[in-house]
Formats: sequence, C-alpha cells, structure tokens
Amino acid sequence: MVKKLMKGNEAIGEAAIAAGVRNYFAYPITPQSEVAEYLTWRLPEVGGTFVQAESEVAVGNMLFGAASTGKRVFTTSSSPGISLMQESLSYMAGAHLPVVLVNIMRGGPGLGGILPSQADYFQSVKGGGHGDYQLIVLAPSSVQEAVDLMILAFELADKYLAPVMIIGDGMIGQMMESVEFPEKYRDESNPDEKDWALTGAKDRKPRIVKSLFLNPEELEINSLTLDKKYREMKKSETRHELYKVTGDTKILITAYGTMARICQTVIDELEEEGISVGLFRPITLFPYPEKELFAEVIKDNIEYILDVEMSTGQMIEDVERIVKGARPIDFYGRTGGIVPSPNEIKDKIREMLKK
Amino acid sequence: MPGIRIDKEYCKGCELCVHACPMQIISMTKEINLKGYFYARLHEPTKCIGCRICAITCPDVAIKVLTHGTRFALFEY
Amino acid sequence: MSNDANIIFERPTAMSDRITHYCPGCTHGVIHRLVAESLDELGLRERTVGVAPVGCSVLAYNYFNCDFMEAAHGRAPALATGFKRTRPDMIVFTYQGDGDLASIGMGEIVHSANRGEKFTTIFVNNAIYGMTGGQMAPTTMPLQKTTTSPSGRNVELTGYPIRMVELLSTLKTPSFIARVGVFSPMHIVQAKKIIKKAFRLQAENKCFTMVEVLSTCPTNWGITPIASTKWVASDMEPYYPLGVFKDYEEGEG
Amino acid sequence: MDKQIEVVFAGFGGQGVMTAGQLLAYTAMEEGKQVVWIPSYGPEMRGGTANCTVVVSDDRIGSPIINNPMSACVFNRPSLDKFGSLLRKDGLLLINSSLIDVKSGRDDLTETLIPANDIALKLGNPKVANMVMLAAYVAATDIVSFDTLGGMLDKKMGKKKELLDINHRAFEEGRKLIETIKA
Repeated sequence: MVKKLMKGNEAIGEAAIAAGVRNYFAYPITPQSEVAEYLTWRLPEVGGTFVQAESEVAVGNMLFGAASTGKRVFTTSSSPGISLMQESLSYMAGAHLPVVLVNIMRGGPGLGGILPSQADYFQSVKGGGHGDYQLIVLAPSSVQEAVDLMILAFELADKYLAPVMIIGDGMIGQMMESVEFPEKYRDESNPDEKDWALTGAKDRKPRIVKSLFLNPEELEINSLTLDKKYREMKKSETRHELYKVTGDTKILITAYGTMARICQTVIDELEEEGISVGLFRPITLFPYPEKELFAEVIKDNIEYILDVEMSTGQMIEDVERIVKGARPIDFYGRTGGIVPSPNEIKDKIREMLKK
Repeated sequence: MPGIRIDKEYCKGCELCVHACPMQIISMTKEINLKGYFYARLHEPTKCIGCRICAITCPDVAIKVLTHGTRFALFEY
Repeated sequence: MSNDANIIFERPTAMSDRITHYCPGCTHGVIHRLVAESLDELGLRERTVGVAPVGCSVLAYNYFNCDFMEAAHGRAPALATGFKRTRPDMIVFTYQGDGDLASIGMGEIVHSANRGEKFTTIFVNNAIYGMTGGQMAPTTMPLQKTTTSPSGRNVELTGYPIRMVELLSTLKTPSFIARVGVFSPMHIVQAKKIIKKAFRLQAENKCFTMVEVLSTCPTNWGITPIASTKWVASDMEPYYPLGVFKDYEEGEG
Repeated sequence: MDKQIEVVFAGFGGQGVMTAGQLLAYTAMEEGKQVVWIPSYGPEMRGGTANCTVVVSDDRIGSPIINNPMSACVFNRPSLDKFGSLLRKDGLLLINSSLIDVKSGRDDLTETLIPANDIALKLGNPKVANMVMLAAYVAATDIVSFDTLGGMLDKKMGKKKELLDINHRAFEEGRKLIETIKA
C-alpha cells in the first residue's frame, strides 16, 4: 500500500471515491471547502460529478434525491451548514435512506468562528431535526481514521439504511498526515439492485421513497422500525479505544476526536512524571459504547473521571448518564475555537489529584 | 355509435362535464354514490357524438369514451 | 353498446386506479392526467421518477404508476437534481404548487432552472394555499380574499403576485418555459400539447423545462367549480398570460 | 534524533513557509516517520502572516498543536516576536537575518542567523529563501537526509526543470552555511 501525505479534507474526498461514491453535492463553507475543491477535479477522473448547490438546504435535499437511486452519495459541510441540513436529515432518516455526511465542526452558536470546536455533539447525537430518529455518528481522531471511518460509514449506511454522520473539526480537516487507502476501490459500475431504490417501474409495482404516513398506525410502525434499527446498532456497532488504561490508572479521561489526541499527549507527559492517566475514546458517539465505558469506570483503581471537550460540556451528559454516579466526574473544556493545550489539561489533573 | 361510460364511484359531482358537453346531454342524478356525491350521467345517449370533451374536462378521469368503426375527430388530442 | 366498440379515451396507464383525495372540481386531477398521458404517449413511464411536493398534491405519488419520491416543502427541485445527476438516464419531474415552488422553494427552483437541471417541473398555480386551509400564496391575486388576507390581498403590504414563468424566463439556461391553463376543454387540449413537449425535450436531454398550469381551488375560493374556471379566465389569465415564454427550439430567450 | 521533533515555519504570506513545511513532512514520511503538518488557518491567513507546524516522530503523534515547540524557522519580525518566546528551553531558532535585525533575547536557545533572502537573491530568485532556510534547518538537525529531501523535491517539482535547479542550489547554500558555522 502506498502512503500519501494528505490534508484531512482531501483524504475524506478520496476516501469517498474509494467507497464507491460518484456523486457529491456541497456548498462551500470554511473549514471544509477543500473537500469540494478536491472532488471538483477528482470526481470527473472516475466518471463522477460534483454539484455546487445554492444552499445547504438544497444540498441535503439533493442527497435525498440522489440516495433514492440506490447509489452511494455524500456531502461535507461545517456547523452552520449542517444546521441547514437538519430538515433533510429528518426526512432521510424517516425515509430510510443511506447517506453519509461529514461535519467539520467550527465554533458556534450562530456564525461563531472558523476554528476547531466540538460544540455540535448534541446536534449530531441527540437528533438535530424533528421526529424520533438518530444518526450513526463517528468521530475520527486522525486523518487515517477519517479515511477508515468514511469507508465504514458507507457500509453502515447501507447496512442499516440510515444516515451516518462523521464529525471532525478544523484540525482533522486542515492537517496533513500520512494515509493509506484500500488497494481496491469499490466498483460501483454495476451495483446490486436494491429492492427499495427508484429505478423505474418496469415489470414491477411503483416504489415510493417517503417519510409521510398520515395514518397514525402506519407512522408508529415506521418509528418502531427505526427504533429497532437503533437498538440493533447499539448492540453491534459500538466502537471505542483505550489508551494507557492500566491497573494503576487513577484518572480516566473521556474525550473524542482531536481532543482525544491532545489528551494522549497529556497522558504521555504525565506518565513521565509517574502519574498514570488513561483515556477512553468513543469512536462511535451514537451508538455510544456505554457498556464498555461503564466496565472501565467501575474498576477499583479508577477514582475520577475527567471529561475533556472543545465545548462547555456536551458529551459529559452521556458520560454522566452512563457512569450513573459511580465515580465523580470533572470537566475541562475550552470553546470559541480555542483548543485546550496539554499544559492546561495537565494543570487540571494535578489540581484534581490534590483533592 | 359513439358513447361514454361514466364510472359513478369516481365521480365527485363537480358538474364540469355537464357544462362542457357541446350537446348538453350530461346531467346530474338525484342519487348519491358511495362517497355521497350526486354523480353525472348521460341522459340522452343517442345524441352523443364521441367528441371526448367531457372526458378531457373530468378531473377525476371518471369517463371513458367509446366509438364504433371510423369516427370524425373534431380536434387532435 | 356492443363488443366491437373502440375505446378512444380512457385512464392512462401511468395513472393509478385510485380515487384522488382532491376536492370536487379541483383541476389537479386534470393536470395529473395530462402528465400521465404524456408519459404513456412518449413511452417514458417505466423510467420515470416523480417528485411530490408538500401541499394538496402531497399524495400525488398515490395517483401515478411510476416511482416517486416525497420531498420536503419546496425542495422538490433539489431532490430532482440529486436524482437526475445520479441517474441521467431516467426521466424526472417535480409536481409543485404555488406555495411550494414560489414561496418556500423559491431558491431551489431558481437555481435548478439556472443550472439547467434536466428535469421537468409542473407548477400548479391556483393562487392560494389549499391544503393548509386557504391562506395567501405568493401568487394570490390583488384583493383576493384568503384566510390570511380576509379583506383581500393588499399589494401595499404584500406586493404583487409573483409571475414565476416570466421570472424564470429571464434566465438564459432553461430550454422550455410555458404557461397553460386547464379551465376549459380547449385550454386543456392546448395544455396537453405543451406538457408533452416539455417531457419530450427532457427525453431528448434538453435542460430544464417547466410548465405553469393555471388551476382552480373551488373549496378555498368559496365558489363552484364552474365559477372557478370562469374566475381563472376573467381574473387570473389577464395577469398570468398563457403562452410559451422560452423555447430553445423556436430560438426564444 | 529525538523521539519527536516539532518545528514551526513562520513568516508572511508568499514566503513559502507552508511549502517548506510540507516538503519536510513529505520527506520525513518517505523516511518512514510519523508526520503531521498543520497550518494556522483563519482570518489571519489573509492578514499577511502564516505559519505551519511539522511534527515528526517514531511513534504515534498525539497533539498536533504544539504550544511550546522545540524549534522554529522565522522569516519575519512578527514571527520572531511570536515564536521566539514560545520555544522550549534549549530549543533551536533559525532567524532570517535578511529581514530581521534582532534576536530573541533569550539565552537558553541555540540561535542561528540565516540571511535566507540575500542568498536567494544571489541565486537569482528571491522566492527560494524558504528552501535555503529548510536546508539550513535540515543540516542543523539531521532530521532527514539530504538525499531523501532532494529526491522529494524532484518528485514534487519535477516538471519545472529551471525552478528545480535553483531550488537544489538553494539547498546546497543552506547546507553549506550551517556546515561553515558548525566548523
């Protein structure tokens, strides 16, 4: 396999092609515009097309239309753009359409700023649109993982017929790291006929892709079908990573995405000082690795949990829900696009240890 | 001889066909269909010229037009 | 009638057998039929996907014998864009009302038209919001009474009705833009020709085609179906003139 | 080489600091290292100053954002003011003395003056100042070999023969300068 040094945004674009995507719809927004700039020349090389839409509202709905063909489709955006796509996300979840969205998060609320942030956790994980639905949410912490999770995202979208969202931040999008792509790209030239895709009602009954069920009993069935999928995801699709969690670990950090990487440096540096801190990094934010986290925190040596985020505290609500008061939980976060430095986090931990 | 068939269950009693018919041979019944509408009927079948205007006008596609042998078309449709 | 009768007019194959939910005298049914007949006559049904809007025709997918998508309010052109770009070999049409297309979906329709997306839009203008109970539409006539303009549309406060066909005709890209009516048999016959032409052009891979259809809403206008057709002729048509506004075949626009 | 090396290339827009950092990252990757290249991005990108950080390591790299880097190559005065104070104790600071007439004022750093723009001008293209600096940095740290660096330059700029030559000569000048200082 050939290693390439690539910007996260460009690697995300290439990963989509590796996953068989030939149709990409997007609207420019910092800090993810390089995806479109990359795919605008790269897609035609593989016989694909990119449509620069008039708004993110249109992008989301173009995805609905494109996904109805049964082919793999995706888009990328950043926080304010993702807000505009919530309409279509609700519709696509309701209509059981497989799509992949990437949110390279920036600071909010409102127009906010353009620097890295993790303040869209609630929006991504708790359902940003209307109705009873969830997205599968994946959080890469390196460019290579962004590539791997892109490929996984399409598999999961197809498996569950559901929208999948990858959330990263400006760091993932802007930094260059070495990446490897699969040797064999997925061949989408003759995709399997899907029994729900709109391909023309030839020798069969017409198919309808919709989220409208005026009959309450039918609508409830649709909601229960969705719920069943979410239960299945919770059972089979959780993913997480532990870093330096040992029998001596007193403090367990919970963090995801690039924040988890910064915590990794914190852990390495504290280890040199003889302080054992471990990291629990959820890779799937929905379904959250609940059992796995609980199993770690109730170990006798764990005394504290420190949740670190680039927000005023969003994932911590899930951590609290899962830990159920079994251990004290502290929080450290910065917002506005300020990335907490390893030093700040180390100071926070030293302060916790004094208690 | 030309003629029309009105499917009374499709008819919603809007009366557009009654006004459209150039021969004025369609009228509304005093009976109601399953949906509760007074439906249209052809009251003078022998006068029908098979022009299709009633069927073209009907928003509920309740009217079928039939003819025997060759026919004279008033207009292309 | 004896058995050797020829059927010279019946329900098109592309239309399902279902009885529509539309009110008596509502001309949505006529427009549905014209679209279905066009698909049948051009042999396109088996590779056609329709996009239903939000509004009275939200359930349009129940009345056609072809694949369908149900869009969010106003977004039908975006769905159509996504679909057609991904499956350029298919025939795609959106069926949209005036609230859907000229209000909440204004952005989507203008940009789809301007990008020259290769689908056909059937735009049904009945000058009112039907499904939500007769509120003012962007196409409501001056002084027309609606539930949100009870003393008549006041143009000083709300501006004049939007003429979508004229507006979109200023764009260079679209290949065919026309306005027709279905308020008399003669107009229906003409409308059929225009709608069929729009689909033919799409089948010939020409870019964006749109037909606006002046339609009726007897229920929310509060008059009979017959009076409704007369009102279209007397009040709507002078403001919304019929005709082909842009036709690449005629070198117009 | 240390387990992990961090270097900041900082200057104003157009000085090629991003390119210099990227070329170093490509080269280190070619030599089998883990690398991260991260730009400062945002409105300041248009304000005239630009910088990027390159992290090279034998192991998995944690934080890509380095508050106190171990080395920096500064191309203009604002960059010196910013990074001169941020450098770690015993760090390495290469100063573009063509445009900067002061030093950091710290006594816990190794500071080397590189008249990068003057050398580039002498070579005939002021734009290769970044390559003079990069070569000086590589020569001072042995972070990568000049063979791989030159090979990577050919790979990335292979089409423009003339440009390639002058870039190679810039490498040579930067390297010689450090060797003279060392000797």
